[in-house]
Parts: sequence; C-alpha cells; structure tokens
Amino acid sequence: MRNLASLLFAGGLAFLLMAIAALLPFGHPPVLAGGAILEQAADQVGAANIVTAVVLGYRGLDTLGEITILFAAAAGLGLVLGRRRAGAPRDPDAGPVLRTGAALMFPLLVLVGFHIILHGHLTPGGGFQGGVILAAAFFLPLLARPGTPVDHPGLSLVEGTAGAVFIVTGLVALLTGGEFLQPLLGTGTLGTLFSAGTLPILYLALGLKVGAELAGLLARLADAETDT
Amino acid sequence: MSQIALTIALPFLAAFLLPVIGRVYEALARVLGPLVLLYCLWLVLQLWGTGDGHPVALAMGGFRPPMGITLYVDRLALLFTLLVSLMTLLLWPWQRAADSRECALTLLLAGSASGLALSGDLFNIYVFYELVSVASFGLVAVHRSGAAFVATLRYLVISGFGTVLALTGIALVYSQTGTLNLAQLAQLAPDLLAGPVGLAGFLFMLLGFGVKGELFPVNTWVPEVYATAPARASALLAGLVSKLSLLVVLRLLVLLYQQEQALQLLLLLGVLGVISGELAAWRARDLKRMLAFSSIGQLGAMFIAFSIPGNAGLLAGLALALHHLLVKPALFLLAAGWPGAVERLRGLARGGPLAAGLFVLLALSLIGVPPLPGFWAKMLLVVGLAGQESGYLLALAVVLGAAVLEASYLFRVVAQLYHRDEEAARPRPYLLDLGSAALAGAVLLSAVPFISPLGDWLAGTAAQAGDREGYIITVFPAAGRPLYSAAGGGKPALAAAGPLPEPKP
Amino acid sequence: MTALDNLLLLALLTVLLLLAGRRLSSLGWYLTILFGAQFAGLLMMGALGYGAPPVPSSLHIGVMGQVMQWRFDALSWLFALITVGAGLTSSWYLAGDWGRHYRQRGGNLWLLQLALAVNVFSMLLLLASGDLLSLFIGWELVSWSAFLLMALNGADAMRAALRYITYAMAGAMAMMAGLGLVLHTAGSLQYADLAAAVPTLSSPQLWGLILLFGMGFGVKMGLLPLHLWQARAYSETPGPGASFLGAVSTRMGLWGLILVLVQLVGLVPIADLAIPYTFLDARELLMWVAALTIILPTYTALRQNDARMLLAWHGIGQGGYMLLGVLMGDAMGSAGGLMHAFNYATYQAPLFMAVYAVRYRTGTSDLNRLGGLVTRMPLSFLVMLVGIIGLAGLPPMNGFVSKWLIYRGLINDGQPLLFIAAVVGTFGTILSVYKLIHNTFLGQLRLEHVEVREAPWSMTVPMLLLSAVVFVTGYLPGLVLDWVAAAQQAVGLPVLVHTLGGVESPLGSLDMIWVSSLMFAGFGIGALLFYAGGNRSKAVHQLDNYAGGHFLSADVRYQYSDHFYAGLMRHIGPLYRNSFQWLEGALGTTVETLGAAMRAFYRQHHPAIYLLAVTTAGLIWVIL
Amino acid sequence: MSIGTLALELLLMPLVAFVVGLAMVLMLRRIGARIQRRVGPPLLQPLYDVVKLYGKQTQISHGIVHDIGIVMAVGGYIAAETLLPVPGMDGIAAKGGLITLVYVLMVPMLGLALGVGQCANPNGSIGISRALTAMLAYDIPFVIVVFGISWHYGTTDLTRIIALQQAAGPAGWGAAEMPLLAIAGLIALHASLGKQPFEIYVAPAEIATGPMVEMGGKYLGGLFVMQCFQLYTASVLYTTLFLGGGENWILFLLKIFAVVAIPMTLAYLFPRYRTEDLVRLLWKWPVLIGLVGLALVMR
Amino acid sequence: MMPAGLPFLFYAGAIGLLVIGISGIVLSRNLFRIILALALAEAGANLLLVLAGWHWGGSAPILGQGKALETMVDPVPQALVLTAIVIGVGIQALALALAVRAYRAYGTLDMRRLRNRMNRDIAAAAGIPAESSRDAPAGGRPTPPVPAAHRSGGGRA
Repeated sequence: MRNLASLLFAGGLAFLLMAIAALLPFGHPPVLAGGAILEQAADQVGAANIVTAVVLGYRGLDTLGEITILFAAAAGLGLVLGRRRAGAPRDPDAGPVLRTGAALMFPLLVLVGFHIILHGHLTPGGGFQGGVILAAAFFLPLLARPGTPVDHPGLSLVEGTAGAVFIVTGLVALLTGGEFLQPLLGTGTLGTLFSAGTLPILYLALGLKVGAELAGLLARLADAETDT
Repeated sequence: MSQIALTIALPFLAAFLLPVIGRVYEALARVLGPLVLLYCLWLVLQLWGTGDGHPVALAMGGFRPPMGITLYVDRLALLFTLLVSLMTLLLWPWQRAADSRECALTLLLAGSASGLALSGDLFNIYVFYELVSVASFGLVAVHRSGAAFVATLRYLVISGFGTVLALTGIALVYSQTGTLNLAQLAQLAPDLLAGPVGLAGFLFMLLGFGVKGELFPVNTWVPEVYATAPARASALLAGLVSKLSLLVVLRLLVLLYQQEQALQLLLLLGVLGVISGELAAWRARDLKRMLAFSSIGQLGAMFIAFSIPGNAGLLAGLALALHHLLVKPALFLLAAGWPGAVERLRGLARGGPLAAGLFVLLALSLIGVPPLPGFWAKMLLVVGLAGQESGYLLALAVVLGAAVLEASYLFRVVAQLYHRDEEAARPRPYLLDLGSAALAGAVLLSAVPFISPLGDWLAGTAAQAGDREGYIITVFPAAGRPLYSAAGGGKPALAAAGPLPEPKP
Repeated sequence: MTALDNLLLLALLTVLLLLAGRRLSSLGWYLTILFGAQFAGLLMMGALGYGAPPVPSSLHIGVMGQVMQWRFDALSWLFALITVGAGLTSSWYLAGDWGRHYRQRGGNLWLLQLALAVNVFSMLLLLASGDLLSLFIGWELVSWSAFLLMALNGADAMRAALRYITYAMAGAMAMMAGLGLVLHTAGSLQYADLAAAVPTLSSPQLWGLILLFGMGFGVKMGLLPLHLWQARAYSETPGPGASFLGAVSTRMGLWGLILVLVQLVGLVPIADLAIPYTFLDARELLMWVAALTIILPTYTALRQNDARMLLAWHGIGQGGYMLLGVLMGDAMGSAGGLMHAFNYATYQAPLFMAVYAVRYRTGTSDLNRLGGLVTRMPLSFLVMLVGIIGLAGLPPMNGFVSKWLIYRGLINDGQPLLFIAAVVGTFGTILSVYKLIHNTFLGQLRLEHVEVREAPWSMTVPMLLLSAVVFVTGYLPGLVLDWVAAAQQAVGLPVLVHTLGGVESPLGSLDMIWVSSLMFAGFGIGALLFYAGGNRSKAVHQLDNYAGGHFLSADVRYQYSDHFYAGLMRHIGPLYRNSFQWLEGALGTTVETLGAAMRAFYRQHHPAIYLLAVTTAGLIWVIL
Repeated sequence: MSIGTLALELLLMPLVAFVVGLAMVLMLRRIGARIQRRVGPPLLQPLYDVVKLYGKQTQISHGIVHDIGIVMAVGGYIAAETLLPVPGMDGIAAKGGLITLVYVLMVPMLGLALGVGQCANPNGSIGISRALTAMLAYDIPFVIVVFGISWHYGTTDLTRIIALQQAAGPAGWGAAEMPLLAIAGLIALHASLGKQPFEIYVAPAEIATGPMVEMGGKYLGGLFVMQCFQLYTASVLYTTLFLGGGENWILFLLKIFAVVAIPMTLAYLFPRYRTEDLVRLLWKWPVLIGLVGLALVMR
Repeated sequence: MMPAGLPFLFYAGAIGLLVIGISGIVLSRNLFRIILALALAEAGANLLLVLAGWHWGGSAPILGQGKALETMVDPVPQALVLTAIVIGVGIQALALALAVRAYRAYGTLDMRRLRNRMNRDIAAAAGIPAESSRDAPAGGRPTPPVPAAHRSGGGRA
C-alpha cells in the first residue's frame, strides 16, 4: 500500500516535472551572467578555460565553501568514526600483481594529477579533477597493502595548509585594498601556463586539499570497514 | 565595509589551521576559535558603528554583480552576522575544547552561517547552506551513541532530500532566468518567475532551505536530533541555524516571490507546522523532545508571519525569530543539566532554584506573557494577521490556540520543578550552561524597558529588509535605471532575457 | 505626581519591600500596614465621587505606535476599594498566628505574602489601565499572579493551578485576538477610538468583539462553559489567599466585561445583534449565560462536602448575579450588579476566613468531619452566620439589597424566566449555606474537637471587621450606593436615584433602615416574649437528646451531615450529569489523540514519503 | 403621618396578627374536627395552649443559638407583619414591598433551622433538611406569582397594589385578572403553611423526626406563636395580592379566613406527600399553571 | 531543425534520474540503498543544472581554440555542477560513515529497526519507561515462549 502510494506520487512528480520542463526555454538559455562572463573573462581573469575563471574567479566564494564542505565532511567523519583502536586486525596484503601494479601506477597517477591541476586554467580539468586523481594515487597502495598505516597527521597538515593558502591569498587581496578573493598578480598572457594571476596557485592549493581530503576520507572509511 | 568578508574567511582559516596548530601549541588551539569569534564580533560591532545604516553591496573577487558573487550587507544581515558570532561564542563547546575537530566544525558553522546571512547569490546561499548542514551533522553526532548516529542519519537523509530539491529549484530558476544574482533575479522575477516554473522553483527551494528552519514537513528529524545531540549543538541549531534558514526564505520571498500563491504556500506549511509541533509537544514525555517539538511550532509561527504580505509580517517574523533565538537556546542549555523525563524533574527547584526560576522566566516569555519581549513579538503577529483575509484569520486562531497548548505543557514542567511533596531531584552541576542561560534571561529582562526603541529599530530593519527596490539599487547603483547586463554591452538585461540569437544546429 | 501615581507607587513599594524584606520577622504586619496605607490612599482619592473626572496617572509609555496610559475612574475606584480591602484583611488575617502555623507546616509564608502584594499591585494596574493595550498587560499580570497564589500549596494545588492556567491562557488568547480585531477595525487601541468605531462595525465584527472579549474576561469570571477550573483552584489556595481570590480575583473579569461591553461597546449595539432563528439577541444571550452561571454552579455547590469547595462554587454562581445585573443596563439592575460585587467581597472573604479558622483549629474543612463547633468557636460562628445571610441574600445583610435591586431590575425589564432563574439560584444558595453552617457549627460536637478553642484575635478581628461591614452596608446601603452611582455615571449607565436606606421609587421602594430596624425590634419582642416568663428550665448536656423511636445514645456521636438533602437529591440528582466535565474531558482527549497522531508523524521510520507527497501536491497546486 | 401614629400602627399590626392568627388556628382545628366527626376545641383553646406552653418547665440544653432560633422565628414574623398592610394601617409597607416581604419571611425559617440544628439531634436536622427542600419546592411557583403580580401592577409596593385593585372593584382583583396565577399562588401558599397534605417536614404525628423533636415548653410555645403568624401572613398576603386587600375590617377578615379555610377543607382529603413527591408535585402543577398564567399576563 | 522530441528526451533523462533517486529514497528500507538513491537523485539534479546552460551547437567555453564566443555554452552551470558534485561527495562520505557506525551500534541497516532501537535508547536515556510497542509484552504478562529461530533478532539486516 505504502509502496503503491509512493510509486503513484513518484510518477506524479515525474509527470509534473516534465510539464514544468516543457515550459523552460530549452536550447535558448537566457545567458545573462554567463554571457557577460564569456565576454569579459579573458580580460578580467586571463584564464583560457572560462569554467576555471568562473570556479576560481567569479565564483571563488562558492569554491571556498565547497572545499570547506569537504573539510567539514572529513572532520565530521573523524568525529563519527573516532580513532582506530590500537591493534585492531587489518586485512592481509593483496597479491603480488596488485602490489606491483599499484607501485607502478603510483608515480604515473601523481604526475597526471599534478598536470591536470596545473593546467586547469588552460584546458579542461583543474583542482578538483586533479585532486581526485591524486587521491586515487594515494589510495591505490592502501588497497594493495591494507596493513600500511595511513599518515593522518600528514594529510591533515596538507589539508590545513592548502586551505589556509587559499584563504590567505584571498585575504591578501582584501588587505591590499581589493575585495576578498580578488585575483592578483595580473592576468598574464592568455593561454600560457603562467597566466591568470593567482589562479594556478589557488588551483594547486585546491588540488592538494581535495586530494588530501579525499584520501583521508577513503582511508578512514577503509579503516572503519575492517575495525569491527 | 568589505572587511565583513572576514567573518566568513577568518573562522574558515582558523578551522583549517586548528588541527595543524593543535599539534604545535595545544593551548593556542583551545582558545583560537573563541579568539577568532571574538575578533569577528568586534569587527561587526565596529562596522556597525561606522556604517550609516544604508545597505551596501560587496562584489566578491572584485567582479561586478551579475557575474561575480555579491554580499549584501544591510542592517538585517549585519545583525545576523553579529548574532552568529555572539551565539557561537556563547555556545562554544568549552567542555570538549580538547577535540579540535569539534571546534573546527563549530567554527565552520559560524563562518558559513555568516556567509548565509550575507550572501546575495542564490547558488552561494546553497553552498553555505550545505556547509552549515555538513558541519551540523558532525556536531550533533558527537555523543557517538547509536541513537545519535541514527538520528543524525535521519537528519542527513531528510537534509539530502532537501538538497536535491533545492538544487532542482535553483536549476529551474537558472534555466528560466540565466542568472543567480538575487538583485537581478528580483528585477526579472515579475516577468519570468511568476509562472508555474518560478513557483515550482520556489516550492523546491522552500522545501530545501526549510529543512534547517524546521518547516513542515521537512522537520521530522528535529525531535530525535535534539534529544540526542549535545545541548550546545541543539541550542545552536534551534536557536541560530533555524533563523538563518528563515532569513533565506525571507530573502526569497521579498525579492523573488512577492506573490499570493507563494505566500499561501508558506502560510499553509506554517500552520501545519504550528499544529503538528505544538500538539506533538503536548504529548512529549521528555523535556528535550518537548522543546524540540515546541520549536517546530514556534518556527511555524514565524513562517506564518512571513506569509503576511507587507512589512508588518516581516517585522512580526523578525521579532519572533529574534526572541526565539534568545530563548530557545537558553531552554536547551537549562535542560542539559536536568534528567530527561518530565516526571523525573520533580522538585528540582529546590536543588537548583536559579535554573528553575530561569526556566519559568523563559517559558513565560515564550508563551507571550506581557511585559516580556515574547508578548510584543506575538502581539505583532496577531496584529499582522488580524488585518488579513479569512485564511490568515484561521492561522491566527491556530497560533493563539497553540499558545494555550504551549502554556499547558510548559507549565506542566514548571509544576514538576516546583513539586514539593517528595524528595527533590538534583541537577547535575553545569555552571557554564547555566551561566549562558542566565545571560539570556538577563538580556530578556533588560530588554523589557527598551521595548519601544527596540521595536522602532526592528521596524526600520524590517522595512529595509522588505525594500526590494532598495536592494536592486544597492546592487546595481545605476539609480533607478534598468539594469545593463555586461553581456549585452549596454543592452538592457531585460531585453536580453527575451528573444535570443537563433541557435545554430 | 497624581493621586493615582502615589497609589501605584505605594503598591509597587509594597511588592519591593516584600522582595527585600524576606528576613524581617513581622513582615506580615508591615504588609498589613502597607495595605492599610494603600487603602487610605484610595480613600483619599475618594473625591472621585459622582461626576468627578477620572484621576490620570502621569505615566505614559509609547510602544508599537500605541500609547499606553493609566487612569482611575469611579468604576476602577470601586473595584480597587474591594481589592485593597480584601488584601488588607487577608494580610491581617495571616499576619499573626495563622502565618506562624502555616510556616510550621512547611508553607512558604513569604511567598504567600509576596503573592498577595503582587496580586494587589497587578490588579490596581489593571484597574487603572487607560487603553486596551495596558488593559491586556494588566490582565495578563493579574492572571499570572493569581497563578502564583494558587500554585503555592503543593501538588493538588499545582494541578488545579495548571488547569487554571490553561483556561486563563485560552481567555487571554481570545482577548489578544480581540485586540487584533480592534486594532484592525478601529486603527488604535485607545478606548475612545474603539468607542467611536463601534457604530461602524459590521455585525460579524461586533459579534467577534463580544465573543472574544466575553471569553477573555469570562474565563476569569467563571462564566459557564469556562468555569470548571475555578472551584478547585480557589479551594486549594492557602487560607488568606483563598479569601482574597474568592473576594476579588473573579471580579476582575466582571470589571473587564463592564468596561468593554458596557462602557466601550455599549449595551445598545449589543442588544441590536439578533441571533437568527431565535428570539434572543446578544445581550439576552449573555444574560442567559449569566443566569446559567447562577444556577448550575450554585447547585453544584449544594453537593460539595468540603467547605472550601462549597464556597468556591458559590463564588462562581454569585458572579452570575453581578453580570446579570449589569447587563440589564437600567439604573436598578446595573446598580444591583455593581453593588453585588462589593457586597459579595465583604461576605465571601470572611466566610473563607471562618472556614480557614475552623481548619486552623481542627485541621479539616470536610463537612462530614465537623459539627457542633458553635460552643467552641462562637465568634467564627457569628462571622459565618452573618456571611451566609449575606450570601443567601436575606435581610438585613447587604447581600439582600443588591439582590433586591437585581430582582427589581429584572421585573422592570420584563424577564420572567431570568427572574425565576435568579430566585431559584438564591434558594439553592440558602439550602447549601445552611448545610455549611449546620455541618460546621451546629449539631453534635465531635469527640476530637472537644478541646478546640476560638481562633486567635489576629484572625477573628479582620473577620469581625468584615462582618461589621456586611451589616452596616446592609443597614445603610446608601453608603455603597453612592459609590455605585458614581461608577454608573462613569461608565455611562443610567444612575440610580437612592437614599441612605435604599431606593425610593414608585415601582417599589426599599428602606433598609426601617426594615432592619423593625426586624431587630421584632427580634427584641420575640426575645422579650421568650425570656419574659423567667427561666424555668435547666441546662442539660447537648447529647441528652430526645430519641423517639431511634436509638441515640451519648456515647455514639451521630451527626446528620452526609447527603444532606436526600429528598431533593432523589429528585434533581439525575440532573447532575457533569456535562461540562465531560466536555472538558472530551476536548482533552481530542487534543491527546491529535497529539498522538502528530507524534506518529514525527516518528515515521522513513518520513520521505510525506515529503514526496507534499512536493507532488505542491507542484500540482503550482501548475493548476 | 406622625411618628406617634406610625409607632402605634407598628405595635398594633403584630398584635392584630397574633389575635387573628390564634383565631385561625382555632378555626383549622374546628374544621379538622368536623371532618373527622369530632367536636373540636373550645374558643380560647389556642390561647390556653400558648400560655400553658410558655409556663411549662423544660429542659434546656443546646445553648444560646437554640434560643436565638426561636427568637428569630417569632421576631421575623413580627417584623413581617409590619410590612403587610391591613385596612387602615399601612405600617412600613411602602418602604419594603413584596420582594422584601418574601425575603423577610425566610428569616424565621432560617432562625428555626439554626435553632433546630443546634439541638444536636440528627432527627431534627433531617426535619430541617426536609423543611428547606419543601421551601425550595413551594417558593418556585410562588416567585412566578410574585413576578406576575409585580409585572401586572408595575410595582412591588403592596399599598399601591391594593389601591389599584380596590379602584377597579372586584372585577379588577388579581384573582379575576390573573386566575391562573391565583390558583398557582394558592397552592404555593398553602404548601408553605406546612399543613396537610404538605406536613411531612413538620411531621406532627411522629414527632420523633422533625424540627420539633427537641422542642418543648416555651420553645414549642414560640413555635405555636409563629404558626399563628404564619397563617395570618399567608392569608393576608394572598388577599392582598389577589383579593383586593381589605376594603374594611369585616370584608378583610372574611377574605382572609376564607383563604385559609376553603383550601384547608379540601386539603384534609388528601394523604400526606413524601418529600420528593411534594417537590415533584409543586414543581409540576403550580409551576406549569403559573407559567401559563404569566404568559397570559405578559401577553 | 531541432527534433521536436529531443529536449523532451534530455529532460526525461535528468528528471528520470531525479525521480528514480527519490523513489529509491522513499521505497527502500535499507540504509545503504537510501544513500545510493540519494546520490542518484543528486546526479539527476546536477544534470538538470547542466542542461540549463546548454544550447544547440554549443562548444566548451575554452578560449584560444578559435571558437567564437557566441557558440560557447554558458560556463556558469558547469562551474556550479562541479561544486554541487563535490558537495554531494562530502555528504555521501559522511552518510556512509554514519551508516557504518549505526550498523556497528545496532547490527542492522533496516530503517524501521534502527528507528525503533533509537527511540528505545532515547527513552531509556531520558528515563521514560519504554513506550508500548508490538514487540514488548503487554502489561505485566510473562512473555510467551519464543521459538529459538525467531529469538535472535532474526530477519534481514
């Protein structure tokens, strides 16, 4: 009965949402803010990848909030899961194929991750994407050797400093007479690596933070999994 | 004025650095949070002093409004920023200050709450709102009991549902208008958001952003969370965070949806909230859940207030909100030292006369007994409702009936507290909570002689908050002229929203 | 500083002194003296005679666009006189032995005294209110300070007080809605603006105004469907508190009704509001409510077996007379109603005091556990005798005069059924007060009460004083009628033409000086006849009884007290259905059930379905 | 009117009432005797009874309230007589009026109740509870009558009521204009006398359970005097309200004796009612008749 | 040029995901499924957001590749979605952690059982006697003998 009602409601919801969607100007988006950004991003920010310009420039505050959410999630996770009991049993190491594969992949993944982070203002990609790859790079050995202790303090140091760098960059702008999170150091030449002012620095901090955060999250969850 | 962004940035910075510093200087880590909050408090007070009372718009990152994110600082936003710093400072988890993660979460809550109060961008509001959520998830689960985890999970699922709805709503609004800036949306709203799409967006956003505001029906998490969370976290959530959710709804209503249907929706949900909350509270057998349910009811009354068209409703809602913000946390703090079940409160007044006396005072104000401030807030609501049509009169009857129920169950507690016939229970010693509650009580009492100036000031604030034109002009200072979007290079934005270049396949 | 400022300041000072002087040894006497000073201040203000302008207070507070102000007119003055008088005698009563006794039994005497002072202060503030906002504030203060007084006495009292506060809140909220209505229609909360706006009100608005304010004040008065809280709450209040509350607290509701219905709205617009499909109009509806308030509680009182409950139920019933009188709106009826408020206070307070004096000495007020105390406590008996004659409304006490005016008014008004109802109420009163005095003071003295002594002087003096007032104002009703006439004039009612002895009118006169004098002359002749023959009788023990066919011996005490009116009860007993109790219970159960349903909503194991439903429903609503 | 004549009237009115009351007692006894085929008492028997009772030695036990009860019972009636106008003497009738009279008449009842209550005999208390119940029973129809009269004549002043009736002649008497009320009033007044068939509370036959249980000697004498006054008062009141009062003493005496004698003759035929039957009877017929009469009056 | 049904199809995808996710939240009793359904619904909402900026023949908003500004799609929704996804990740991680702890505390992921256990714990912590439930014996009657198979909290986890 309950399920039937739920399905009926869900069907109704889908139908109504479609009805609403039919009223939307699909394919003719009213690009008000977006249009302005497209036109002026090159001059104002200097990042070839306009999405990056939006993420770090125009909507920098969102991005700050976003990494903070990750941080908060990590802190909350730590609070919820608590410390691992000393001497809790761990899973045994994986087989040699996985171990060797992990060792081979690790430098490659780190490299790719940093590349994607550092070129975020030029090409598709950026701090988040790269950060996730970095996290994967650090998680891979953990899959292969669950017994290896995770360096949580180190991760939190990276987390904290990277986040602080992001904010301090913003604060420097504020203290030098601009607004919070205003890009500094000029725009540079469009399309080159050292362009778009502080954006690459921010993206680096972001990537490191995301990477550390995700790695920490995964490691903690993995810890919790075995600690029964 | 642009330093107001520090109230967001500094708590974040401190939170980020807290684990790092904690490893080096533990003593510093313990006081870092309060220090930062104290600084924010001082900063806001200073800005309050220097400001001329006119609203100011700040372009974050130095980008002009429709492109970048705007912070809108009017008296209301400033007031809430002040309250955020103040309340987090008062409700700082001193007992558990050793745990840097909890301190960090509290700081994050403070920063994001300030952001929520200041933000003038729809998606930015969403981000800060989610940040508040995530920080509160951690904070309410710190007791690490099974019940706390399950309660938090239920909270999280509802909240997640709300997130999805809010995001859908934002997507609808953005599809329709192409902008996220509240001021620009306010300009476009009468043309673009008055139809079903806009209203559907409002419905989704209301349900999404109403989760923290304990809006019916997205409030089913409330009783269990408040029953399992530490008192200070409950106090923060019920007192502060719920009001920020209200603030978001207020901004949406004033700027985007000043239309009958949206108001009716809010009225209906508010009435349902009052009915369900107060009735459930009447049945509740433990104090914390009773307070939680009554909180639902009272927030329902605030939603009802906001649904009254015009500034009278805003004023009433704000007054109710500020009063609740003062009283409810204090009640939660008082309850912290007492045994949970109402029957077990018997004779507590002898062991803790101050706490019992405070409870009576706060309860009286909550019920709305003159000349305590709660009465004036309720009076404003009654006056606002009495001037309206039939649906509002029904709401008036509901609100007043709820007050009767409120008196009945709150004084059932008082009766237990002052029970004389048996040997008295004794409260746990909890000086810190008691002190904070006493402070709230003192503020409440000292507000009595200044009700008149306070009311005038609040009326001014409400008028400013309800001034849609003022908001638009502040953000786009081309006074009174139609907004020029940068995209069109001098082309009016309203026109830009019209026919667009033919798409090329 | 006007006289009113002085009075209010003095009352405030009393409260403050009590707050500060918790440790003072004879605080009760200070309190009594301060009440005495307030009383004196009030009497000095007594220049508020016929036609005098109201005494304003220099205090003005502007808030929320409204100006709050305070003033005293003759009506307020009359009620203030009752209030302060009741406070004075009550505090006198508790100042000596009663208070010591109370403290020894673990009562918090200081709190009781404080509550008294707070009550008096808040009532004065209420009576002084000069606009609807200050009226409401004063009203709430009065309600909550009464709660303080009621809740003092342990668990039963607290339960009764909780019931009270639920009712009182319901009333207050109704009034608040009324304020909203007034503000909406009249645009301001000033008396004058409301009075000016009344002719422009539509009839639903007027109905709303009458019902909301009627409910608000009616709760305090114990008007019929709202009366259930009162008897229990008053009877559980500690002694002097009960006499104070019994004497005056309920009358605040009457005062409010007079103010709003008579002074501001006026009886004419109310009488113009016809109820469709009936012969009644709004005024008659209220009068019938008042009449039912006379009859049902009075006959409920008849069944009580606790003296305090009996008196408290009568308190509700007597309120009906006052309202009935005032609603008549003519000179006689309204004078009767107003005067009854005064008279009632003067005998209800000593009645409670006498009951508490008995309780003080014997430890009980259960009418089945007392008897024969007249030989031990003759002064208390005298007080109660005077009191019940007043309460029953028999000559020569003052209760008769006010009831006579009310009856006269009803006859003039041509209301036979209401008249019969009022008289039936009086008969019920006579029956039940006889039961009260019989079961307490007459009949056989119980073995355990043989050693009982008369109550101490600190208690008997205020009782006797009030009894003297009952007698004197019954003998010379013109004294009170002067004040009543001034009050009538202040609220815009026709003014009663009166003499010192009563009323001179072609419709039927009353001269209490003559009637009372002749009654006492008659008693004198009777006594002369009785004692003239010399005393040719010998005294025997009380229990040396004539036994008829029954077995009555001195060692088995046998007091006829329980089920006193068996014959009558066999007849009207089935009429006691406790319908109102049932109604209240049903309401409570409904709220319980709804509350359980709401709890169930919040206890859903998975609440998302409601969310989904609401979202879908909302979308349907948005699209359509 | 000078003070002297007024004082004389006030003295004379109770005296006359006492004498007439004694005669009425005698008459009732004679009627009862005739119906029961007895001879009946001699002319001065009631006076003898009073003197005898007052002269007897009695046990007195129950304290001053017991005495006061009798004093109040007699004194109340004495006062009441001055409120009842008789031919040539108005007393203070104009200062009291109908309602006052009705209430003054309750004072003796209260006095009796107090006196009996104090005697500590439960049987006495039972009698009082019955008496008060009976009072509640007969006074409800009576107040209906009182209202009807007051409404009809527009005043409660007995002298004016009499004047109005006498001005209109016998056709303007209350009984002619308000026959239903007159019937109801007659029943109610009769019941108030505590004679057959409403004598349950007095319970003369089984003296053990009634108000008189502890009464003897001058207590009973007092009650006897009270009874004389009671008969007189009831009949005069009825005459005043419905039979135009007394144009002169002869007519007046005729009327008041008739008012007592006729219903009493009929009443002897009925058996005694129990308390609850009495209540039911009096709340049914007289009230019904009275209300219909009232409706006719107020039409 | 635009197939009439095509936008409909786009939206159907996004809304379909959203509604499937929501139905999953509503219909499942298992906590893990609820969390997955939440992720699904979020994906739907994100898709809806991205669709807001899309237009026919649009290209990625990256400069310096010779594309005209007019053809570029609105960059803002893309940035928003990036943010929304990360937010979703954070919430889900926290949800999983809580689910792990809840499972460890109560040994089940069934929402109904979790709710019952939670309410019992809350009541016990407050000192209220457990409210009557179907599982508890009514009144003071002794519990009827329960077969061993049913006793060990059986049923699905």
